[in-house]
Order: sequence, then C-alpha cells, then structure tokens
Amino acid sequence: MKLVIPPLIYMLLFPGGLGLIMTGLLYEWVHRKLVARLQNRIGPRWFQPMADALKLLLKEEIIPSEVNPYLFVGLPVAGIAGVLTAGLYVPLWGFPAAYSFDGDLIVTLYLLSLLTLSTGLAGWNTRSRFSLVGATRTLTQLFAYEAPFMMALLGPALAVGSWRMNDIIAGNQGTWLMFTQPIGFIVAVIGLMGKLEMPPFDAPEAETEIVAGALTDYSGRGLVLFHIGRTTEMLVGLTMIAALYMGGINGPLDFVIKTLPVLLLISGFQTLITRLRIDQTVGLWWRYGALLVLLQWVVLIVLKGIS
Amino acid sequence: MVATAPAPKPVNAELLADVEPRFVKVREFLEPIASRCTVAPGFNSPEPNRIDVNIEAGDLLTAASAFYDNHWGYLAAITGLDHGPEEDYLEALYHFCGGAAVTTLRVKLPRHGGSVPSIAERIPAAGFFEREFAEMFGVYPTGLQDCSHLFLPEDWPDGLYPLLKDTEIPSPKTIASMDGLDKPIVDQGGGRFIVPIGPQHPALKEPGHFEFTVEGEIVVGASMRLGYVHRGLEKATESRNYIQNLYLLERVCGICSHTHASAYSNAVEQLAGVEVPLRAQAIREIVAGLERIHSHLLWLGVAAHEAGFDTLFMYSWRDRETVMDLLEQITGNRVNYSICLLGGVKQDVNYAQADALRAGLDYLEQRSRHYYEVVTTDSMFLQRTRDIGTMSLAQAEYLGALGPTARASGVVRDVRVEAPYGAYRRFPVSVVMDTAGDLEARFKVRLKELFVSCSAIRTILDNLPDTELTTRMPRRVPAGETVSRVEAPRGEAFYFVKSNGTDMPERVKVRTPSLCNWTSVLNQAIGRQLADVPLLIAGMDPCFSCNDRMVVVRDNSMHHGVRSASSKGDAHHTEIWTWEKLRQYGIDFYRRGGNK
Amino acid sequence: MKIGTMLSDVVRSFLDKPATQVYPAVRTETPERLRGKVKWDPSRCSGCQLCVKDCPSGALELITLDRANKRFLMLYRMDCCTYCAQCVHSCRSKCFEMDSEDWEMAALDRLSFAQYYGKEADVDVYLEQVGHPDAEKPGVD
Amino acid sequence: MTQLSERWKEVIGKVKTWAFTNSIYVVHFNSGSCNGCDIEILATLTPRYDAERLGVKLIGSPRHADVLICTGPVSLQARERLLRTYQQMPDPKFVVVVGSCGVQGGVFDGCYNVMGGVDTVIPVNAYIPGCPPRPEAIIDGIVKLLGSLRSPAKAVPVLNPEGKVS
Repeated sequence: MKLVIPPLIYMLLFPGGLGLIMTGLLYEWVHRKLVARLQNRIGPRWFQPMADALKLLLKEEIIPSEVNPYLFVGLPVAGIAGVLTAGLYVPLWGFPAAYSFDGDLIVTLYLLSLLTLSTGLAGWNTRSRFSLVGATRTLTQLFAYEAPFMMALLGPALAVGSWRMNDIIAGNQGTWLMFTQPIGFIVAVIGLMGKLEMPPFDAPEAETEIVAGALTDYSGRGLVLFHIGRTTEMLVGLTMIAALYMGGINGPLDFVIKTLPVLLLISGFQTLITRLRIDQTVGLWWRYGALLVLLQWVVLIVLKGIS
Repeated sequence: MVATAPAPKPVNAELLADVEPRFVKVREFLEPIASRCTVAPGFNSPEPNRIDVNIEAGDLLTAASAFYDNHWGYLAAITGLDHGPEEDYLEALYHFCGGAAVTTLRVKLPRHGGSVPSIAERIPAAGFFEREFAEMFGVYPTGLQDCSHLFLPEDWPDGLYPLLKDTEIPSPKTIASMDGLDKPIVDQGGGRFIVPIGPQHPALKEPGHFEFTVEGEIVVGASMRLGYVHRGLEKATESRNYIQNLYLLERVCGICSHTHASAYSNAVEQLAGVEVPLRAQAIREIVAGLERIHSHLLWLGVAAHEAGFDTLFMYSWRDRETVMDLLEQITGNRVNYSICLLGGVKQDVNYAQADALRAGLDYLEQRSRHYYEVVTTDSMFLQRTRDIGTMSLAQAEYLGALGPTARASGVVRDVRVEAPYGAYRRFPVSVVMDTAGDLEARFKVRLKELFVSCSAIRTILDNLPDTELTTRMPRRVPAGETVSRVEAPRGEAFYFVKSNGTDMPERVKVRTPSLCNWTSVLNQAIGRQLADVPLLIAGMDPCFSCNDRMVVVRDNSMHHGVRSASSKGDAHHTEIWTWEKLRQYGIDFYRRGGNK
Repeated sequence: MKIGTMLSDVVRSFLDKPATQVYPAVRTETPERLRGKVKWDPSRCSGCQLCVKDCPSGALELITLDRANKRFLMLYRMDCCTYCAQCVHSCRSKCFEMDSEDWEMAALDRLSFAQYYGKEADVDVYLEQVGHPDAEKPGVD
Repeated sequence: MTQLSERWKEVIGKVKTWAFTNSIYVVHFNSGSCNGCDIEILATLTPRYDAERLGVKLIGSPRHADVLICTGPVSLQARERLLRTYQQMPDPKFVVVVGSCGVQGGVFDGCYNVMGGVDTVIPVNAYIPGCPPRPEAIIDGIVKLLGSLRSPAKAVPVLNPEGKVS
C-alpha cells in the first residue's frame, strides 16, 4: 500500500499534475504582471490566470461542423499530456526529479515540442483560413528554434559527459555554467522565448494578422488545455534552464530565487522587441542562433580536449 | 422666402496673385473644348478662386487628360447634382484643384438612363468617384471595368438611386427583411487561397472586408469591400437644417471630427458672406492642431500595435492622454469636440487654459522627439518598416494619394499652405516632406508634423487676437454654391455645398482623404508578405468611416506601368475570379466554416 | 544596430508607480466644461421650441401643458442625445446647462433613458393624461 | 442526499459567477460607428485606465469571447456580419453597447442605410450612452454589468425591434 500512494500523489497532486498547473498559472501571472508593469500599467490580479482557466472550462465548447471531432478534441489532450509528463523529469520546486533515466534530457525536450506539434496539427484540422496560416507558421518556427535550443541545453551535458539530468546537475554542482558558457545560456533563454511563442517570435499567433493563429476555432475546454499547456511549458523550461545553467536547485526557496530572474529577463526582453515576420525569425535562428551554439560547442570540446 | 444674394466678398490680394496665373493657363488649354459645348459655352467664375466650364459629355476624357498633361493640379472629386424633376436634368461636376484655384467641369445629363464616359483609364482615383456617382444617381460610366455597388449593401434593391431628389427610400427594416442572402452557394472551384481580413478583425478598429489572395505567404491579389460604415449622410443632410447638419457632418469620422466641422462651417460662412471674427478662427486652428497631435499619436500607437510592438502602443497612448485632457478642458469632450458654431466658436481659451496648453505641448514635444528617435533607430522596428510599401513620386501622383502618405513620397500637397483658409493666413504652417516613400518615411512625416503643430499652437497662443467669439448668422442661407477644402490629419477633405435660400442645404458633397489613398495601399500589398499587410493598411492611417469605397485590384488588372507582382496580362496559372465570385466565396466561407 | 530604444521608458516605469487611475475606487475630478447630462430649468422656459428644432438627434421634446401661464414639460432622451450643447446655445432664455459631474449613465435597459423634466405636479398631471401613471419619474426636480 | 446536491449546486453556482465576473474576454465589433467610441474603447486598455486590472482582455476571435462590445448604429451591410459574430460566440455571452448610436441610432437615426440601435438585431445586456462616452464611463458600464451578474436580480434584456420607447 505504501508503494502505491506516493507515486500517485507525485503524479496527481504535488509536483505532478495539479501542483504543476497551479505553479504554471502563478508564473503566468508573474509574467503578465511584469509585462504590464514594464508598460506602466497596474496589470492583472494574482488570481487572474486561474479565473481565466476556470471560466474557459465552464464555457460551452463549439466544435465546427466539417472538422474531424476526434482530432479536434484529442489534440489538446495530447499536447497537455506531453507537457505534464515532461514535468516529471525536471527538478520542480527544488525536489529531485520524480523519475530519471539515462537520456531523460532529450525525452523532456521532445515532450515539450509535442505541444507545439499538436497546436500545429490542431490548426491544420480546421477550415478557418487563419488557423491554416497559423499552423504553417507554428511548424516552420518549430524547425527554426528547435535545433539551436536543444544544442544550447546539451552544452552542460557535454561538460559533464552524460545525458541524465541528475548527473548533469550533480556534475556541475559548484560552477555556474551561466558564466562559463554564456553563449549557450543566451541562446537557451531566447530559444525558450521562441518555444513559448513570446513577442519577438509570436508570428504564429499574431493577433493583428491572423486573429489567434492555430487556435482561432477553439473555445472553452480545448482552448484552456492549450493555454495551460503553454504556461506549464514555460514553468518546465524555466526550471530546466535554472537547473542546467545555474548550478542546480536545492530547495523550494532556491528554485524561486533562480527562476524568477530568468522570467524577468524574458519579460523585459519581450517588451523591447517588435514582432518579427516568420521569414525573419527563421533567418535569425539559422544565421545567428545555430552558429553561436556551434561556436559554444567548439569552445567546449577544445577545453575538454586540453584538460 | 429666399434670402438676398450676399455682399461681394472682400478679395485679398494674396489669393488673387496665386490664382490668376493658374486660371490663365486653364483658359488657354480648355478653350477649344469649352467652345464646342452647345449649352452655355464659356467660362464663368462664381467665386474669386473658382471657375466653372460647361462641356459636352463626349469631351470629358480629353478635358480630364488635358489637366494632367499640363500638370494642372489633380482631380479632387466628382459631385452629382440633381436639379429636381421640374427642371428635369442632372449635372456632374468634375472638380480639379491646383494650388488655391478650383476648376469645375460641368456636364449636363438626362435624369434617367444617362451615361458618362469613364476617365478611370487616365486617372485611377476617378474610378471611386464614378462608382459612387453611378450608385447614387444611376448614371453609369461607360468603359469602367467593374461598377458593382460601392457604398450600398449587396442586398440593396436595384434601380433605387438614393440621392435623386424624388426617390422615396423604404425604411431600413423593410430593406433588411427582403434580404436576398440565401442565394445558392456558388462552388468556387480551384482558385487561390484567400485570407479574409475583417469586417471583424483585431487589426481593424473599423469594419472593412479585405481579401488577399496568397501563395504561401506572398500576396498576389488584393480586394477590399467597405460599405460597412456607410450611413447615408449626404441624403440625411438634405432633410436637416444647417445647424443640425453641423453636428451630423462632425460625426462623419470620430478622429478628424473638427476637420469636417470646420470645413462645413467655412463653406456655409462663405455662402452666407459672413466673416468669422479673428479670435474664433485662431481658436479653430488651435483645436485643429490639437486634433492633429491626438490623431497622429493615436496612429503611431495603432501602427506599432499592428507591427507587434505593444510597448510603443501603450506609451504613445499614455502620452496621448495629455492632449485628450487639454481638449476636454477647452472644448468639453475628448473626441467630438463640437467647438465650431456657424459663424464662430463656442468656447474661449482663457489664460489658465493657455498655460495648461503650453505645459502639455512641452511635454508632448519632448515625448514625440523620443518616439521619433525610437521609430528611426530601433533596428527591429526598422525591419518591419524600412523600404516596405515603397511608393515613388510618380506613382503617388498617378494614384492620387493625399496627405502624409503622399508627402512621404515627395508630393507637395498641403491645403493649409497651398490654399490657406481661416487663421492659416495669419499663422502659417510649414509643409513636412520626405522623399523615401516607404513606411518609415510615413512614420517620420507624421511625427515631424507633430512638432510643426506644437510650434504653430504656441505662436497662436502668444498673440491670440482678442475679438468676440461669434457673429450673427442668418438661419436662411442665400442661394449659391461653394467649395471648401480643409487639411485633415490624413489629407485634404473636400466639401461642396449648394444652398437654395431655405434653411436646409440642397446638396452637401463630402469627399474624405482616406478615399484617395486606398488604391495606393492595395497596390503596395501585392508582392509583399501577408505579415506586412496589416502594417501597410495602417500605414496610410485608414479612416473607414470617413468613406466607404471598394476597389478591386487584380494582379494583372492594374497595368499602366504600376508595379504588380506578375507581369502584365499573363494569367498562366491564376484563375481570375469575378468580384461576384470572391464576394460569394467570402459570404459562404463564413456560413460554412463559421457556425456549427 | 540598436535594440532596446524603449529601454529608458521601460526601466523608469518598472521602478516608479504605474500611470493607472483606479477608476471605480478613485474618481478624479472632471473639468468644469465637460458636457455631461443636459439639465433644464422649467421656470425660465418661454416655449419657443428653438431647442427642439436645433437638436441634431431629436433628443428633446417640449410638452406644453398650458401655454398661457408657461407650464411646460421637457422629455429628454438621454440615449438619443449626442451631448453637443447646441440646445444650450440656441436657447435665448438660458434654460439649459450641461452637468459636468453626471456622465456615468450606463444602464442595463433602455427604459431608464427617457426622463421628464418639469415641476412635480405638472409631470403627474401629464402622466395621467398619457395614461400610464406609474411610469417612474427620475430627474424631476 | 438531495440536501447535499442542493448545497453542491449552490457552490458550483458561486464558483461559476466568480469565474465569469473576474475574467472577461472582450471582442469588439464596429457596426457602422464613426470610430469615436472605438478609440475610447481602445483607450480603456492603455496605461491610464488599464481594463486588465478588472480582468478585461481584448481578444480577436469571437470564438474565445464572453462579451461583445458593439458600437455604431448597425448599418445594413454590417447587420448580417454582426449577427454572425454574435452567433459564433459560445454561451454564456453578453453584449455591451457603447455610444448613443448603438443605443438608439443617435445622430444617424433616420438615415436610409442605418437600422437604428443594436438591439434591433441582437439582445443587449448593457447600454452606455454618450457621444463618445468617456473611457471611465465605459468601465462604469462594464462594472455595472458585472455587478448585475453577481446579484441574480438582473433585468432581462427585452428585444424590442420596433422603434422608440413607448
């Protein structure tokens, strides 16, 4: 009996499902409040994201007629499932990760991009013109930032020589890789902004061009699942960057101290930049993002070779 | 009881000096055409700055192209004038404006079944005016490619021409009930991938329906359907007295409300021969300057929002609140100021308000300098604006662009300088120009105009003439016709008012600036990315409620050397749709893809 | 290659107070020329109907109970009114003035927008005549 | 058992009202207005009035929206698109009309291409007269609508297509 309960609680309540979602929503509130304060506004109250999510859950869901209903309903669930499972391999709230196996860093990154894939497919599934354009943009942008973002996160793994998250954290316990591998850190942070489709890279859901991108036709439950998936992805991404680049997390307070500055960096950067067109983003990523990360890797390998 | 004719107006020398040489030139190249006219040949000049010429319908194209060949100004508007069932004739007035002079070609037409040769081949901007003329008066332009409804809704009963004097129009609810919308769905076949923007769309503050045919992300065809904000104002002015019309016409457009109010009151004051006291004219110019500042700051925010730069939107609108507070203190309302009265101004600017104005303007000038620096140096913003939607000087003249959009391409056209009205003679304003012609130049021109407005208001405040605020204005305006041109924040607003001695005008024609800028915007959209389109539309600062026009720009229809994506005339893979098909596709797309 | 041109604004606004006025809680005073709801003074009215003729949106309707000793009522339609103050200027005996405090006129139904101005007794008499005595009489002074 | 489900239903009702009155997604439709009211609606989102502190968020698609803010005296052309936008909004949905034009046609009442008020086409929950109403008056209208949602004694909007108030 003892064995059964903790993993269930792990899974559903504390670091897993509900805990992850609530923390994600809290982090989304911090993000919206920061953006508002930087724009000289008061910004939303602390329970705003929860109220939004709850209201969307209680609203009626319209399923357009010529849409494959199973895909329409299933894709949001697949997206959020991917992100929630990614939450299991990441040291949330400073506690050691629930599960870890060799190569779990790669699996987490794959699970995170599962949400973007399901958003793209959801956009492709409807007849609304805006969703089709939004879907193509989401997928093109996925190929742009995915490779540099993954290579940036594999930098610390290279330094330690293993793909297991716990080993990497243990290996780099003392040093802050943020300063020893600065280029990798910058590309990782900007890659996270690309993955979360934040303003410089929010062409896929550019409100003034294609209304709401791939999610134009979603309402109620489907919309809230995608929205919660996006906020949880932000939380998971922040924890990964903090864990890998800031010398591991060893306690809830340390977790908050390390993730909030990164969130401040992201919000600040977001308010300073105009939205890039989709071709400009792809150009930016492949011309600068990939080259910078390769440069970082070369430096790493040369240093490892010497020592 | 018809009022007597007004006393002869005092003719100021400055106006004559500018107008005289232009009329000599007009008489010289129009003489052969005018003499051929059978009805009443010859030139007559009802007002010092206006000349009327009666010509035959047949010579219209030659006369119009004569104007452009001799580089004599541009076609400002086409006014339809119905002289009523008794005299049984209709008149089409083609107004050409050059500097301060206005030449009107008058063509007499039968009231029913008349037709006019189209001059849209030579002057693309005329395509709009002819479509409106056809729709409102039933005089169809021969040779115009596409003249389906411009303003009126699709389900408007055929053969019902609203602006003819003797048509009685059923109430809107009956028209709505005989709605012919459930036509069979036309299968649109292959054709291109159409992205509809509007009428309900976050990029548009106002309803307009754009359909961009795209290949991947590149726009290859653009068409636009407005008409959502058409309320039938010109017909309504004929059933209201002069004082009520002032407030009706002030609400043609919320952002440039003072422009329309002052243009209309200038026209009525010219007709009544009333001279507005100097202080009232100066206060009108102050409010016009404040309106220009508020309109340009608003535009800066909306354009930045559409480019995705929300911080600039938030900050520019926060600073715009200063000018809105000033307007509210002086006039009593933030948007529709209603400070104009026929023959003067309602509110005065006392010393306290003058100091508040000076303080507010200093703050605004300092902030506008900062925005100017942001807009011209921020490299991420420049990626969205530099050499995008470039329009050369020749194109701007050819397409008839007006206001800051034209001045950004080097066209010197500003009514406040060319034909100064009201207080602009005593407190002149300088023209702001740029030659690059791209979106960045339009940002620069509008922001520089902020500085000009700030300094103009300061000079007026320093030497505000102190006379009383209003003069006596007769309720019945003596019969006559007049033209009044005013520089709105978006370009020149053109008013034609005809009075018949009673207290209700016989005809009020409003041609608003955004109307002339539409072709240029849609032309720039072709060949650009879809992502640039909202910024291009915002670039010309469209004011839909100012006008309601529809233009169809197919990729090979606008040949005439105007840049278009595919080469002239080749329709190798594009399957060209008629407008009917596109419109039907738009409607049934909504019905099928829309609700459950 | 400048990136953060708005950096100075963003940092300054991050440090000091936001520029928001918390409206429902804190009400800032409005300029005294603000054109809010129209107020009508029945005692001075001479029944010339100039205001009704000049109102661009037909929001005013003068009801003459008894022309001899100047007993008039004014039906003011708040929802038709465009707040242009033309009635204030047209009226020669200065009966109208625009209230600069009363501009919060939102309501959940349209019935509350029609208001009768005039003496209490006159309004009751008129309402009986018109036949629905219980119509509420807001705005009667 | 029924007494439990009764209390349960009441709790759900309370939670639902809390959620709906604290998070309002607004979509804006201009059915023929002179855009005076539209710029005042946009002004409520800017730093000085900041509707986001009340939970109001302007979004693009009617599919995500709860409240339709409508301006303008429904022109004939915009009538059918207004109806269609209203139909696409998921329940429970509310309509707020801003400006005298939307309430009763304002200065355009009687023009040949204008239907008059918005409530000749769709049921309306809150009216904000004014030409244009100040941004604070718009926020006051929204606060009154939310207040009426919190207390169930809200006036049911009556759709009276025929003209003036009797």
